[in-house]
Amino acid sequence: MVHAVFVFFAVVAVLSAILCITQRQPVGAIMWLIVTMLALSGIFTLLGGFFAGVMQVLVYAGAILVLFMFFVMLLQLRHKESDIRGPLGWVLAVGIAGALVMQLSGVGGYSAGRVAEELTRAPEIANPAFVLPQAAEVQRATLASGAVGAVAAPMFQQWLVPFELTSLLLLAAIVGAVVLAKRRL
Amino acid sequence: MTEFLAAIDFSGWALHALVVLPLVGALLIVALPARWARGLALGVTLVEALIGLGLWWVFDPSLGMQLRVSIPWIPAYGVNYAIGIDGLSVFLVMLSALLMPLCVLSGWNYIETRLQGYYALLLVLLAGMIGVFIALDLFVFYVFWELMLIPMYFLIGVWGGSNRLYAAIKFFIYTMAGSLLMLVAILAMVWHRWHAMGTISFAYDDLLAYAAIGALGPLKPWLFGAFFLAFAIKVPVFPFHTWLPDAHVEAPTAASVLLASVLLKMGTYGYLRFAIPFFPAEAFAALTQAVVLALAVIGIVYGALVALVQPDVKKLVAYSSVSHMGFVMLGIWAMTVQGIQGAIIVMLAHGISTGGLFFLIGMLYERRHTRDIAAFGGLARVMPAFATVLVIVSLSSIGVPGTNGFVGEFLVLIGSFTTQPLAAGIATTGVIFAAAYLLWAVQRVVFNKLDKPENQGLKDLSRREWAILLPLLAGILWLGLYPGPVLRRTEPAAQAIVDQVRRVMPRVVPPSDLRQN
Amino acid sequence: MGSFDFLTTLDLSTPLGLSAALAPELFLTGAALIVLLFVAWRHSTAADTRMAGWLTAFSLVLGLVVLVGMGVAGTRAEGIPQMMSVDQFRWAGGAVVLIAAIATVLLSIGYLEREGIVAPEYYVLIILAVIGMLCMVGAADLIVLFLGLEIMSVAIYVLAGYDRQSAFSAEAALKYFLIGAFGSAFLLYGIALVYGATGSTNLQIIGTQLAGAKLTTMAALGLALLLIGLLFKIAAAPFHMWAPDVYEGAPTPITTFMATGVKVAAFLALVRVLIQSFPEAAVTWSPPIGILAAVTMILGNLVALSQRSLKRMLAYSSVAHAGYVLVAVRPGTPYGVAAVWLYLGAYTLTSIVTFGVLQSLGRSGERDVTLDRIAGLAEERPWLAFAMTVGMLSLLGFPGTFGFMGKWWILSASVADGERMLPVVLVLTSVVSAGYYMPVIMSMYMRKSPGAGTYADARLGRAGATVVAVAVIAVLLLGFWPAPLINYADRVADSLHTIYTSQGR
Amino acid sequence: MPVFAPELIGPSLMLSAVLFCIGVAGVLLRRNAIIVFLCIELMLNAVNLTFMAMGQLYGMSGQVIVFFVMSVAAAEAAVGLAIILSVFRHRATVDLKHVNLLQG
Amino acid sequence: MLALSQATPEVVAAAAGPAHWIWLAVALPLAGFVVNGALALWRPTAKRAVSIIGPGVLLAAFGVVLWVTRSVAGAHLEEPIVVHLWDWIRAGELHIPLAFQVDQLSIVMLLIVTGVGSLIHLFSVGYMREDEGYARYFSYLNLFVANMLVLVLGDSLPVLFIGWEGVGLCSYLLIGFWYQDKANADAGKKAFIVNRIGDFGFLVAMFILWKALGTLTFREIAQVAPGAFAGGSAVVTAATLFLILGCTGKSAQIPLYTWLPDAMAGPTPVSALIHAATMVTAGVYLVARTNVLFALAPMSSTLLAGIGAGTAIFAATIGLKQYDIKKVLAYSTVSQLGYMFLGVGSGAYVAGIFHLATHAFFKALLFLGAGSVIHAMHHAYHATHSHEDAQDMRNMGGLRTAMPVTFVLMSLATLAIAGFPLFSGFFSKDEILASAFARGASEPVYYLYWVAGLAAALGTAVYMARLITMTFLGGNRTGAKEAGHLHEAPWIMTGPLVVLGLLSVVGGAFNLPAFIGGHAGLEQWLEPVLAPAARIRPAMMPHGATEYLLMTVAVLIGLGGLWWGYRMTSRATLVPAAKAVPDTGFAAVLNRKYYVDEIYDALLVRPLLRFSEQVLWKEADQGGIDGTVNGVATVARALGRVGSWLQTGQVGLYLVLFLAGALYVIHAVTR
Repeated sequence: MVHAVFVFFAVVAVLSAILCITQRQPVGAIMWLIVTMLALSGIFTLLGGFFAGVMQVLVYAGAILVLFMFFVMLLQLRHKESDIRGPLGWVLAVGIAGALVMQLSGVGGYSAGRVAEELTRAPEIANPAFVLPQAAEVQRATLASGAVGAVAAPMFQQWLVPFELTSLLLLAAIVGAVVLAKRRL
Repeated sequence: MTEFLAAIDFSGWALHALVVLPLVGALLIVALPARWARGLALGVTLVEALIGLGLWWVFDPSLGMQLRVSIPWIPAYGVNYAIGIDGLSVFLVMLSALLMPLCVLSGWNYIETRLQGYYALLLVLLAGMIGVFIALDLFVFYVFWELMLIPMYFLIGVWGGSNRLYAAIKFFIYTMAGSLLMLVAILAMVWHRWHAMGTISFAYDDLLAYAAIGALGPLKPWLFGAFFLAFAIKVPVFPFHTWLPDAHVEAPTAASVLLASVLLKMGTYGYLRFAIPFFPAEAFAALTQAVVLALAVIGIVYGALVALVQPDVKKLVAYSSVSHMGFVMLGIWAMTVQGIQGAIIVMLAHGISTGGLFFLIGMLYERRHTRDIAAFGGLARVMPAFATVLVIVSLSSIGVPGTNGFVGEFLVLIGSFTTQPLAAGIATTGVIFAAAYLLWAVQRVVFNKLDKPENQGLKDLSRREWAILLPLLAGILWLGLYPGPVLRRTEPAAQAIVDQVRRVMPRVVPPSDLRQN
Repeated sequence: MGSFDFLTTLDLSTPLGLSAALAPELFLTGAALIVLLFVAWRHSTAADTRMAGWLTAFSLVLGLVVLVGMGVAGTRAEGIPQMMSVDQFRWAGGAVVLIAAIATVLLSIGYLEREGIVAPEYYVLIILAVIGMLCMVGAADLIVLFLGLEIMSVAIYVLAGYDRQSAFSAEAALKYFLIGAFGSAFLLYGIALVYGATGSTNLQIIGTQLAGAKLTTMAALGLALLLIGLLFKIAAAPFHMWAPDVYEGAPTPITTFMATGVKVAAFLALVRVLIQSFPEAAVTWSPPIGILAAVTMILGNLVALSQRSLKRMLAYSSVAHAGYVLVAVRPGTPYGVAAVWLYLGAYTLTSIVTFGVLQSLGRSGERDVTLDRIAGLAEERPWLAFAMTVGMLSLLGFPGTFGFMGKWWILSASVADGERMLPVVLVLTSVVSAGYYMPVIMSMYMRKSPGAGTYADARLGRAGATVVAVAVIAVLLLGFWPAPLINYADRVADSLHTIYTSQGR
Repeated sequence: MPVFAPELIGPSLMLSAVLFCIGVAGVLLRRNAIIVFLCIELMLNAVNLTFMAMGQLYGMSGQVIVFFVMSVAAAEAAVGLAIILSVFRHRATVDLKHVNLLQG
Repeated sequence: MLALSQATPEVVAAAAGPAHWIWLAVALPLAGFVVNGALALWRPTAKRAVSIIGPGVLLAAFGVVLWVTRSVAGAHLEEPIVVHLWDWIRAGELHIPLAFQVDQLSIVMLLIVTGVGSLIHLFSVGYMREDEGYARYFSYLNLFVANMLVLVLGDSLPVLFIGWEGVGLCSYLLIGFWYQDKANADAGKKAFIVNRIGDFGFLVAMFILWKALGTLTFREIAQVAPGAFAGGSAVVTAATLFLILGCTGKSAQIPLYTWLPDAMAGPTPVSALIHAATMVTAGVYLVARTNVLFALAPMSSTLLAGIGAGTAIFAATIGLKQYDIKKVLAYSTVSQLGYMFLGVGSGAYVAGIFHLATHAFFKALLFLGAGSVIHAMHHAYHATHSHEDAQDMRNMGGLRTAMPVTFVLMSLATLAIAGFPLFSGFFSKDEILASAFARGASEPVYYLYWVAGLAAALGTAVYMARLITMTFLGGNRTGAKEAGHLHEAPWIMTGPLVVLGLLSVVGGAFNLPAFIGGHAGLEQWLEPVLAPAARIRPAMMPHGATEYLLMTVAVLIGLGGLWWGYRMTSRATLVPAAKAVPDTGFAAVLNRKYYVDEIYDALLVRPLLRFSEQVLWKEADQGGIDGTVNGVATVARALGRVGSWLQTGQVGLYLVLFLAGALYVIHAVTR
């Protein structure tokens, strides 16, 4: 069941991503990316990240991509000609991306067991449940403090500094965007 | 004299003063009004010359390296401001110091723009030159070595001739290319030693000792190659010489003089001080020695032949320098006491004679604003004194006995003939070509008919010009007729090098008792 | 110190300890907010902008004082530091970043006025960028590093496009942004994979996890992607292509900032990651870094040779210098780290000089300042020409300048590690570099100016002139007497190696 | 009901890599700056998937990091679109082919 | 500063007293050079002072030499007296003091140099008085004498070489004395450069000797060489061959003789002093000095004799067809020098030196006489503002009436050179021919040399008779107006001529052969110096009837030649140079000196210049080497441009490169 769902979402994600990058119209591309986001959000959920899945829909699909959409419309980008590159572009894009996939494909061979094995460097004692005690933690924390609470606790304790940094990042982004976008300085 | 010098503790501060004084002088020149620049420069260089002269009395050939001082500079990395002189360097230091007032005088009226810069740079150059000769720490050596490039670059580039920009940058980049490789080699030695011995030191003695124990192993040929290249460009050894004619032609008189008289010597000095003592086995490996000797001999003949057909008198002298420096290389690589002594004398003699030629050409240029040989002719009629001096200096450059040129070339050739008869034999033909190119040039400048109207009103030497030339003439005759005191002071150093090479490479330096009698 | 131990040995698990450890960043955040408030209040006249600039400079100086104070006190952390390191490396790196930032701000004051850019938010962004850089330099955690990099990048993207009158500036921003975001994605992916391979993003824990074994597939991929992300910021070839365009298009003070601050932060972050997390993997990362170093030096120097615009030439030269520093990164030894820091310091000071002088010579971005346009500068503006000369010689690595000392230590580190080819490539490409540095001097001193008064209006403003003068003096002084700095550099390097030196190669 | 599906780690990582590379391909394929940026967002998302997948084994950190990445994406989006806008103001196009004032 | 060599016998001690003042003989002319030189630069009009100082210092030097000679003559030195002045060069085992050696050979040379030199200086006072370079002239001449004295006094090869080069230098300066005429300057330069070729040989010879023997002083060479070298060994042969090269340069022998005829461009007294009496004989002197080496290298000796014989006949034939009076004498000098080399090559060193001395007398006389003639001719043409050639014999004729003293003296010299019995040349030339003939017994090639020598003697007699005939006999061809202006020279010029004439006639008395009642004074005098060679390869002399026969043949040939020359010339229809038709056929070849100059020029000089300019400079230096240097820069720049061209400003391309780098890094790290 889980596998079937995963495969479904994965296929949707990949197909919609491919359609996104090959769609001539910017609006279409954004729409296809939203589909990808949704599929990913499903996979996040499958992987135990309920809150992350929701945020994925809210932030990415709901905010960021809508911003893109808005922007495309603002600029009224209606290409007479396609912005997709010619044959050489295709060859390069497919070739390079393909080569990159080949290089990265090593990650596909990982399982919990292999991770545990590589962490301990002792195959015989590498029981994932023993080596990776945190794995069950996600479930337990989610059950104990809810999907949001489970994320909130580490975020404001262990990850406080990065969290505060995000605020600075957003401040920088706001200031920057305002400066660049406002009509008069 | 000796008592007086001892009374003022001359040997304690002489070397420091030689480096610091010009730098201070340069700062003063920049800081004070431009109209004082000439006078200040002359004053400083005269004092400098006096100090340089004083070395004659305090230098004791039996002591080896002396007047040593070592002041920590970058202690963490074993860099000390270590200086000292020995038989190899003392006369080069003196030559630098003594030539300098003459150089200042040479541009007395001719240099009209940016006086402060000109004289300040000359003084900085002086400090750099002396620094190179007295440095006993490879870091210090390298710093001085490179430091000289800048003043020379400016002297050529700002006060030079029409094609000065090209010449200046060519000089700069070419020289720098060699020296940077040397820098890598220095570092490789230092850090190799660090791996083996755990301490970092750039001191000459330490590195010499380390090189001598043979720990550098397979690295040595590369290190030697780097040193060789750096010095070969500076000398310049054929075929690394093409920067020289350009630089000489474009440089103002003083820079030409210093370039020929002092800067070129740094290359050969480098061989004697660093490359050969560090890597005797590599320097005198059969193939290396053969190649170097071949290059030296080619340089001698080639330089002379090309000089023969130069239309530009400065270029002619530049190529003659290639030829002369070939003699120095020959003398060094023959590895006999006579050869090395000869090499040192050729260095000094070339410094005086070629310097003199450049001064004379400069005087002509000031009058006529051309260096084209064809533009002159018959000058002896209007400038008899000039002609006389030109002939004398040319003769010394040709190596007529009784002048400085002969003593050096004779020693080089006789020394190299004992070990390298073929090379020495071919090199000896250089004496024919030297006569050919210089006398032909002299003839076309001062003899023949005085047929160019613009030459007819030329003034003969002024008192200032006599002041420049007289010391040189004295030097020419003194070294030519009575070189004994100089040879006596350099002999232990030359002997030490030969002995050192003999220990490592007995093949190269056969013991003298093998001779038939 | 005694009773003040709690201030010098910090327990990062306590709020006080954490706050103390983050003191410089917190201080600067406060400063950023104050400046922001000031800007919100007064932002319509040139005087307001100037005021904001001075305020920023003042806060940055104070920040520097805090940082240096912590450095002098030798502040350390108890145990393995979380999120932020507390070591000499951070203070030393932060100091360089802050010096670059202060110089940038002081140079900007005159520049913004001249170009008529009235938008004091500029300074807020600079402070934020500095905070980002400090986070990169001090990060003990890859996420902090990433966020720091992003803060810095976002601010710099905007600053690069800050001159809204200029299409070049906008284009620079766009190029920088697109490629930068692309590079960030690689960096992030690398972090993800390293996290996947080790279960942590803490640099030292990663290091512990990876110690003693060959890199696993995932860790290796993670390292590779991390390298790509950081090498991009460093502008190492072939990830450098954006740099010349962006450097050229950005307002000149921002170019200065990119060449100095950004590069320093990225390099130090790279060094920290490599040394703390991947010390044993040096066998893996050294060769590609060496090769990229060589390619960078060759490419940067050769292409710089064919540039007409000084600004673009300096941009390529900046690429080349990244190559030099990579040579010192390659060995991964304390000497190498010391050399990296020293050289970055030298390059920063020198760049302040060169870009500062460049800034004084041109208009609207200085794109049109060519060799011909500085002919005869020395006659009319001797001090400007002198400063530029010192800068060029220092970039060239000429003895008597700090640049020489830097290059000397890079070569030392490389040679000491038994490297042969890289030092040779370094010096040979340095020779090539003389082919474009020396003509600058040549043009200023050896050519005639097109007419009297050509350079009468070249000005830096008092603040800028002071900065350049101080930098020139520093370059010369440290060139002759680098001993104290070198001793300190050793301490800096040791602080990074403290944990792993026993296991080092 | 939260699912613990460690067997999905490999496929998830692979999917993540594939999506990342599709993003790369998109970046290479498109000239429209907005779409290029869109593809970069896709790459960030792909990375998020890796964090999520590994977070399964290592605890909540993975999810926390995903939030940071989202905020980074948001910040970049804000600034990036503003930059594209300012280019558009100058050039009236966002086609990267025409963004080549700076070259050489 | 002065120190006598130690360990000399007591007899020497007495002689050494004056001998150690011999440096004065060098110093005096040197001082003269300095003073005259200074005057030339700053007071060129002070001719009276120059007239006193110039010849004065030389006469003083002559006095010193006489004084030394007197003291040495009584001492019968077996060893030379060495006057050590100072250490000159000292490096390792090489030790060359600047030292003079006084012995019998150097005394002979000293006497000739200072004696003849003094006469020529006196003559010059008259000859050069009107020249504006008067002071300069005397300073050069003084310098020459000083150098020549160093040459003959030097106790080692390097010290000799100082003088050797010094005289070459003075020769250069004096040939080009009237430098305003390019031809003169060219001639001077040519002399110096050709001499340098010889010097190359000299230098190499020194190197070989130093390498083989470890010494360069003559005394030690004489002591060491017989032990160090086997007779005819390769090393000593090589050394002597290179010495021969040096000698051919300095003494104008084949193949390096070409400079000497050109050297006639200098003032005539210079030709007399340098290019006849002294400098050009330095080669002969050198061979005599190093006699032990040549004795050890019979092959070299034979070659040397061959060169001498060949040059003698070769130059004599050229002399037959020259019209310039000085050119005739120049070729005559070359020819006579050939004789000397034939002599020393045959091992008859005494004969060589003897001929050197007699030649110095009569050739100096001939030159000075010619100078006197030219002086007169010049005045005549000057007076009429004519631009005819004052040296062309076709413009002379019948001068015996105008210049009787000169005529008589030159006729005497002609008899001497032609070997007229009992004149000086007769004895010296005869001795050379005799020794060559005698050598033929053991080495048959010497017979050939002897024949060549005889032929040269014939030639000599012919061209000398021709010279006298064309110049002094017959009718005058100078020109109607000019003839009245021809006068005998003043006493200051004729005076020295008279002295030389006397010496030319009686010079033979110094070495009268025993068979006519002489006691071979020179031979005994030089015996200690030549002993080393005599022990190894003694000179050979015919005896008894053979000797008389040879003498008779020589005399007949000489007399026949004179007669033939006179007949041939006086019969010829002589016309002034301006109207003369050019020679044709072999005469033209002779007139053009066998085209040797042209051949050298075409085969050596011009190819070398062309090669240097076109190949070495333009092609190799500028094109090849500098081209490479600049090429590296160009390539770097071009590569830079390629890189710059890659930087298209297209983000797409940047990304592609980015990814290429990324692929590489991933590959390298995960490998």
